[in-house]
Amino acid sequence: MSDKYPPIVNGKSVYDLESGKYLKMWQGPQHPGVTGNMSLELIISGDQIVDCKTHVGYLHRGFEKLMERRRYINCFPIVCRICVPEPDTNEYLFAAAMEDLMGIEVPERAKWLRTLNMELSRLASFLMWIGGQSGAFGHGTVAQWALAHRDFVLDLFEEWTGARIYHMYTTPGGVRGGTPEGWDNHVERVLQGVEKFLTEVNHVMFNNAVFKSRAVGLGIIAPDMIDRFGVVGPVARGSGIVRDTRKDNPYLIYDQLDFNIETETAGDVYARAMVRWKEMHQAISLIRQIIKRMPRTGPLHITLPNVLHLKVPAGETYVRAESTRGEYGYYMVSDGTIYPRKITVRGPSYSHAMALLEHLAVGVNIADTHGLMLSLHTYPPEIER
Amino acid sequence: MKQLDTELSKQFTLSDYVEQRPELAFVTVEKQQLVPLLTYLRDTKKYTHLVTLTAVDWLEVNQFQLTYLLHNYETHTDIGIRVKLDRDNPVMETIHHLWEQARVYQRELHEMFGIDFPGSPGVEEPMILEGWQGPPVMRRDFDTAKYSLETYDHRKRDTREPEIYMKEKLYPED
Amino acid sequence: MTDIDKIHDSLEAKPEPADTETNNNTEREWRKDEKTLTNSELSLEEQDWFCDARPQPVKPAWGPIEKFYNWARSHSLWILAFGTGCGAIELRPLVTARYDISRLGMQPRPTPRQASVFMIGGYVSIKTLKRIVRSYEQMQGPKFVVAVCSCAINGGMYWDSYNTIKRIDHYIPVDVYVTGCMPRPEAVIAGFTKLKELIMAGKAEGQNLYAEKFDWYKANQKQVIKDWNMPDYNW
Amino acid sequence: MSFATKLMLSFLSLGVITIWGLTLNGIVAKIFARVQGRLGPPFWQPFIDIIKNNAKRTTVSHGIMFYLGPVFRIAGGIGTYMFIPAVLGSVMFSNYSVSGDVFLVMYFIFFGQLGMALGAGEGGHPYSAIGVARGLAQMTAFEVPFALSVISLAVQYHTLNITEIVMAQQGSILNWTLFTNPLAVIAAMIAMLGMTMYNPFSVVIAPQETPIGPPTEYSASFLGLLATNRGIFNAAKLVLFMNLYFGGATNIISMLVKTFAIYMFSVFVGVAFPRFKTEDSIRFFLKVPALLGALAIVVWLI
Amino acid sequence: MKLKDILSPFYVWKRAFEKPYSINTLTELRPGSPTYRGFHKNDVSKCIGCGSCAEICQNITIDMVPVSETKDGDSGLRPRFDYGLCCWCALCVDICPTGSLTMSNAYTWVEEGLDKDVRETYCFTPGVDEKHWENEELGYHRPDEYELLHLNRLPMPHLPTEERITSFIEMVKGYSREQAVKEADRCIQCGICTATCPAHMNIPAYIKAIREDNIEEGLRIMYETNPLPGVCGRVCTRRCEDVCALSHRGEAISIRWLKRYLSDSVEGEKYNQILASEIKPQNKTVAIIGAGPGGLSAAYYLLKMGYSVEIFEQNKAAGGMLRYGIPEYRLPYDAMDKDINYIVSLGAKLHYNTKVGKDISFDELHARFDSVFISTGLFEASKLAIEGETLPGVLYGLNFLEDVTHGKIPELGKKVLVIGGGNVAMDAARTARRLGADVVVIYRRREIDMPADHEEIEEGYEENIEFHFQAIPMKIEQTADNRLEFIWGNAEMKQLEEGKRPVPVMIEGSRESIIADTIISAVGQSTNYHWMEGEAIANIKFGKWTIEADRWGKSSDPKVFVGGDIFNRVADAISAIADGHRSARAIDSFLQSQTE
Repeated sequence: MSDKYPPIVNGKSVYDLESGKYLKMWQGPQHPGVTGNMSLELIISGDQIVDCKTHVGYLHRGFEKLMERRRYINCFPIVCRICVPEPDTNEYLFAAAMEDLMGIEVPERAKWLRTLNMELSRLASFLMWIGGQSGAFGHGTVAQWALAHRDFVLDLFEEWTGARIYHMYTTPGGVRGGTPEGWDNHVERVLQGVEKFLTEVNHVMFNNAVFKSRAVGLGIIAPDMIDRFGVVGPVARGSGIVRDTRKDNPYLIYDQLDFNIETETAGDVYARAMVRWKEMHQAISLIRQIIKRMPRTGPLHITLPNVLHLKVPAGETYVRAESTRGEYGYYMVSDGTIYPRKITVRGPSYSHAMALLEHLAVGVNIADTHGLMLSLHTYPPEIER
Repeated sequence: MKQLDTELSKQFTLSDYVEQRPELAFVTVEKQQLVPLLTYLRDTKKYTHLVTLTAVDWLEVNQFQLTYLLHNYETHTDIGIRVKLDRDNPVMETIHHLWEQARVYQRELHEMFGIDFPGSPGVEEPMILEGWQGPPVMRRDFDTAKYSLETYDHRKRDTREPEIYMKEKLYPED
Repeated sequence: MTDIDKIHDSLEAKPEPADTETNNNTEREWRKDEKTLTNSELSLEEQDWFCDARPQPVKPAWGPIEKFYNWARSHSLWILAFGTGCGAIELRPLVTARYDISRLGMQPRPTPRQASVFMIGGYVSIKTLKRIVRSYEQMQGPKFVVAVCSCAINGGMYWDSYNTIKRIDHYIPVDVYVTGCMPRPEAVIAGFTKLKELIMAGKAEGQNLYAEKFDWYKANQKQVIKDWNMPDYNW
Repeated sequence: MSFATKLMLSFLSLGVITIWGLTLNGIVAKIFARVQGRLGPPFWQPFIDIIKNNAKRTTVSHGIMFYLGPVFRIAGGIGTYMFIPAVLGSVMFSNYSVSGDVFLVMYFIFFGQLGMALGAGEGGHPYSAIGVARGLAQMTAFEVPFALSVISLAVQYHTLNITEIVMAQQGSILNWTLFTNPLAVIAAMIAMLGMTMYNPFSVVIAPQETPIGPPTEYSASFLGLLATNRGIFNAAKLVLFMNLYFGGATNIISMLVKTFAIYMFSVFVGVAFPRFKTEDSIRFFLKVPALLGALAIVVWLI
Repeated sequence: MKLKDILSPFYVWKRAFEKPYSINTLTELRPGSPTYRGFHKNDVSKCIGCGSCAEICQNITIDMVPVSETKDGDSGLRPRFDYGLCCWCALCVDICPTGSLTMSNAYTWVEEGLDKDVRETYCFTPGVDEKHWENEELGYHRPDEYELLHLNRLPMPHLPTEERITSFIEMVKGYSREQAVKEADRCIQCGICTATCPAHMNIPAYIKAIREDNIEEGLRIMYETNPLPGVCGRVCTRRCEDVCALSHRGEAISIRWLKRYLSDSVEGEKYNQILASEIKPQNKTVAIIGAGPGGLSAAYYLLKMGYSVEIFEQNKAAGGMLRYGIPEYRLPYDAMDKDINYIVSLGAKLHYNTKVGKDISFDELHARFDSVFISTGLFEASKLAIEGETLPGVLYGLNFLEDVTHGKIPELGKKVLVIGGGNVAMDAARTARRLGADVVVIYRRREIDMPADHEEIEEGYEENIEFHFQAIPMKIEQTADNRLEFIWGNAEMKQLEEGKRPVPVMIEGSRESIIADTIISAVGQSTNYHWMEGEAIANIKFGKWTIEADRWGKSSDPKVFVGGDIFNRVADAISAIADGHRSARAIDSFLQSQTE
């Protein structure tokens, strides 16, 4: 078995394709199993992957460069494009970094609405993931349902913020309007649908002999790898690590909400899926709590100085939030002008899809590659930005 | 955090301590002392999580600033370690042996800023830009708008500033 | 007057840089990848590999037959499942239960050989453009391109990005555009409906246009894609 | 009956079965869609797809074997069907049933896939190669329980002629193999899941699990040919199963109903499960179904 | 492999008997939500083309293009959207100062691409190019609670009313640095004000300078077009603020107070140093008649061009109407002197107490100087033209104010009646109030028609001044106890001519009266040209009221230029300053052509 793997020299696998022992295979960027627009360069021996390299950059737009030449208010429409399926974390973090540097506090009601926004988008993002995860193992039925439910959540967003995908709701200084009338009932209806769906998923996916046979024991992340690879979020929690930014470094109003950190211990694809399934329930409960307790009146945003020539005091800061993939952070450096000096986006997909996936993929059957990839829940646009 | 800074100052040459928030501080360290400092923080001070590694281009003073952001999961505090590099010869020690994902960050920095990390696996390989032949793009002296306008086909804008337009139209002689 | 207009004006003043490539090479000697390969360095056989083989325009069949064929084509549009930009995120709702475009006889196909519609989802980076051109050339005619999102039309919000092209129709012929950021799935469906109409009317001859203006398209592609060295695809 | 008339009639029956097979595919797609919570394509969609594929203006070929692949494949499909009597007693649908045709048919089932393997190999795409490898491996695996089940039938009915097997099941519903030899039927039905390539045994043509399957490089009329074959082949297999295990059909209506019902079985399972990996499915076929098949033989031998 | 795990997945079949998720999008388009950010709409009747949408758009989506239909206070431009660039962030809607820009909930726009350049097709001017979503009611509008602009101006600290009615101390205190920066920060830099300002001051630029705390730069910018910023910063009629983009939904930027802040922030001694520029001496002389704002302005620019300038003023101090027509509580003399001193320091020779036609003849000036600039101003009060106007106790506002400036405070009595609705009337009324009288203002039209500054009227109310509107004076009679009875008739407003402002028409038979001690008439000003005698005027053509001149102030005699109130008849300082500047340039080009 051991001679199956090519020798590693200087951190690189050395293989001789001419020997006929190995076959090089590209997956992506237009492969339907790949999470979005990235590609994998796989060296396989038989059915087994002996070396894996991720290639990213297909979606690179140079956000960090573009933001250096845009005013702060003009960064706000562009940050949400950094992560397409879950834009709201970006919006919040950009606003939070700015507010931190400017030393301003947003109104209470805006905090609640921001939290609501993030939790709803968490739900949408997880629904998208569950579609991908089941699809990667060939269970199209669940994928179809999941995407439909995600769309119902997007409908809520549309009604609330005026857009399906890029909500651009969390503006620096607050939020962009309250919830429309009667919207709460729609939310409840959708949540009930999602809950029913989650029960169905439990029956159909988690208690499925075939799914179990593929997911259990696949891509095990041992607890000692967590810090070495910088693993965060549900991926880490699947390995029994009790960490959640929402609890550890509470932001917005998470310290006022009632929830627990969901974990599993096995560290395999199944455990990670289970963690996310639980977190979807958690998100639903949080949304209900927020809608019940959220203040209905009060200011929605504080008035910033004229946004056309808004200057942020010089300094640097880092703010973080828990996205569906784990810790998401913005590192912002300001030099006191109307343009940000540097904004670095720390996306969890970055370390997950590159270093971790390359490590985990070795030894995995090629048919399981995408199941493994999906279980890390990475979104390529946030890797290359 | 201040306490940590004091403690670290005994062993390392630190400067520019800034406490942004009670749980977040930034400090600058000498280039040679970075790896010992990071190792010390990781192994002794439980700053086990490398949050991010990024660079800021201070073109005016001809320096790159590398920021290593570490997180402590027990105290939930972050410390940002800044290192200043000479912009003309940006070379830095690699830390991929401390954290695996660092090699990806370093690879990106090499590509985007032209900062070299000798010994980091695959650091020379292009990561995001394929076949890019210009200067490293994230450097501030690279003007992306200019490049874009020169390289790609843009629709010619036909816009007027109200002030100038009104002058031309209403009082051209004044 | 904004900075951008100034740049624009300065560009207008000086003549069109005819040989950008040589300019760049002499001016900026930053990094030359040892793998970098320009098309001119390839042998004819290799150029064939890299899909530089010249496509030929194909005449439509005899009238009524072509009409029948067009009817079938328009009712069986297979989309290449290649999410090229953020617009791809609306492709998933489209092909799943909520919008279910399988009702229109559309379905995503995993391989360009079998697909007939290429949906460009917005902005296209240079790296992706290479794959797009390749995938487009791998598709079998008649093939259609639907470009959604404003980025595909005129660069969108990435108009000043160094890494995205600003208009897709310079590189491959586009039959239908749908604007929006994102366009809602319904708008995309409207785009497909429009495409169907065009096909039925026999107007969606992008494939032949590409073959006829092949040199122009290739020149445009080569102008922005500096490195033609595809990762070792060798089939 | 002259040879020419017979030939004509059998081609007519081939035409009917092709249309039926494709319609079945369309209906199944519709059923799939309903379970997935959507409306699904019209049931005539497979026909349009075939027309569309043949209407393609260009097609890429990688050599003579690549070209012959789909031809072999459809030859396998037609061959399979041609030796199965679709409707007992019907002149038109009796086809060329001869003695020992069970084995002939089993050979033909294999034949198409082998031809495909050659063609796809010529295509040179690693995805096809992997898909073919998976397909052949899985096929070999499901052939085991199926072959065991057929042998059990041979033992049971003392014949290798399908017509005779069908004849033996006439009279009462209780004469069906389903009731007389349930073990063999279970083994065969599980094998059928693999044969129809629905979940959980669809990894061969799975787009997500790396390869898109053998047809990766096939396009245009090649693909049209393959799609046509999918209609013929599926229907032929269903007819075979109907004949072997469900008492055959004495008129065309019962043939349609029975094949549809048998097909529904794999749909019923397919929509509920993800896919097995190849080695999992091989392991699966060689375990319970193979055991059941062997048991069926043993039971009848005793 | 547990049996449960094999059976449980068949749960999926439940869904087959439930309603599908699919919506029928294929036949009808589902409308976007009521607040959907769809395609743009622009209410062109509200749009002023300020370009803030183009300014905030990071995508260069919005081009400002000219349109044919325009209105007052409108740049004549309209935003044109390029849907090949837009990202539907709706920042343009949020910032729109007039609220004209909104979004519909339409979202489908499909174009064929093979036969045309769609980049042009996807450009459209909402409100001008007809689109099917034009009348769409729903769609994104800026939420009420959400505002990017600062619509309310920073309140200007005033002297409390009690204090101000007893003293002539300047009542407006002026902005502090923080306040000024904050107020300047509200500006969106559209520049519509620049066009409206008679002097075309570069208002956005100096507001920007204030925002960036670059006072000296701001002062330089102001002096480019206005050499009396300290004066204008106090008493300008500020037409700029009327058209300010922010005034459409909120309050205009306090442009006047910001100007005042700028000039107040620099000490007079530093002017020379800050505004120092290279002056190329010219060997030509210019005479200026009248040291009012027009004359001073012309003098300043001529001096900067290097000419030697002599000003002839009939009063004993410079400033003209600024000094003698505007009471001290609005324009303190030292603020005015600061501006004037700087001009004098540049080398202007001022001849005080020198009335042309009496002390020196116009002929002499004409002969002695290379060019003459006349800006004598409207120094005569118009007559009421009613019975009893000549009774003692009936004063003219202009003379009254002048007397107060000279310190000759007339005996007003307890009750004062002011007739007229202009600034002079208000000044007279408030001055009288400060002198201790009860004041009633009588005006022919309605309050909204009053030409006086709105603020002045409001402050008048604060100072307990009574107003009577729609009152047409009939006659003044002397009462038995030596007081004056003013008799007027009520009027109603009638629209006599379409497009003009309504005219007051007396209601038949109405007659009311009021008894006062003093009546101040302030119904207008005029001038005369009796002082212009001699041969030199042979070439000058006189109109009914004015000397005929082109827009540069150049009369039919190439040497003679006119400016100020006598020329533009607008009777405000900024117009006179603008005239002075314009004529200075005309004089310059005339003299240059002479040299060649």
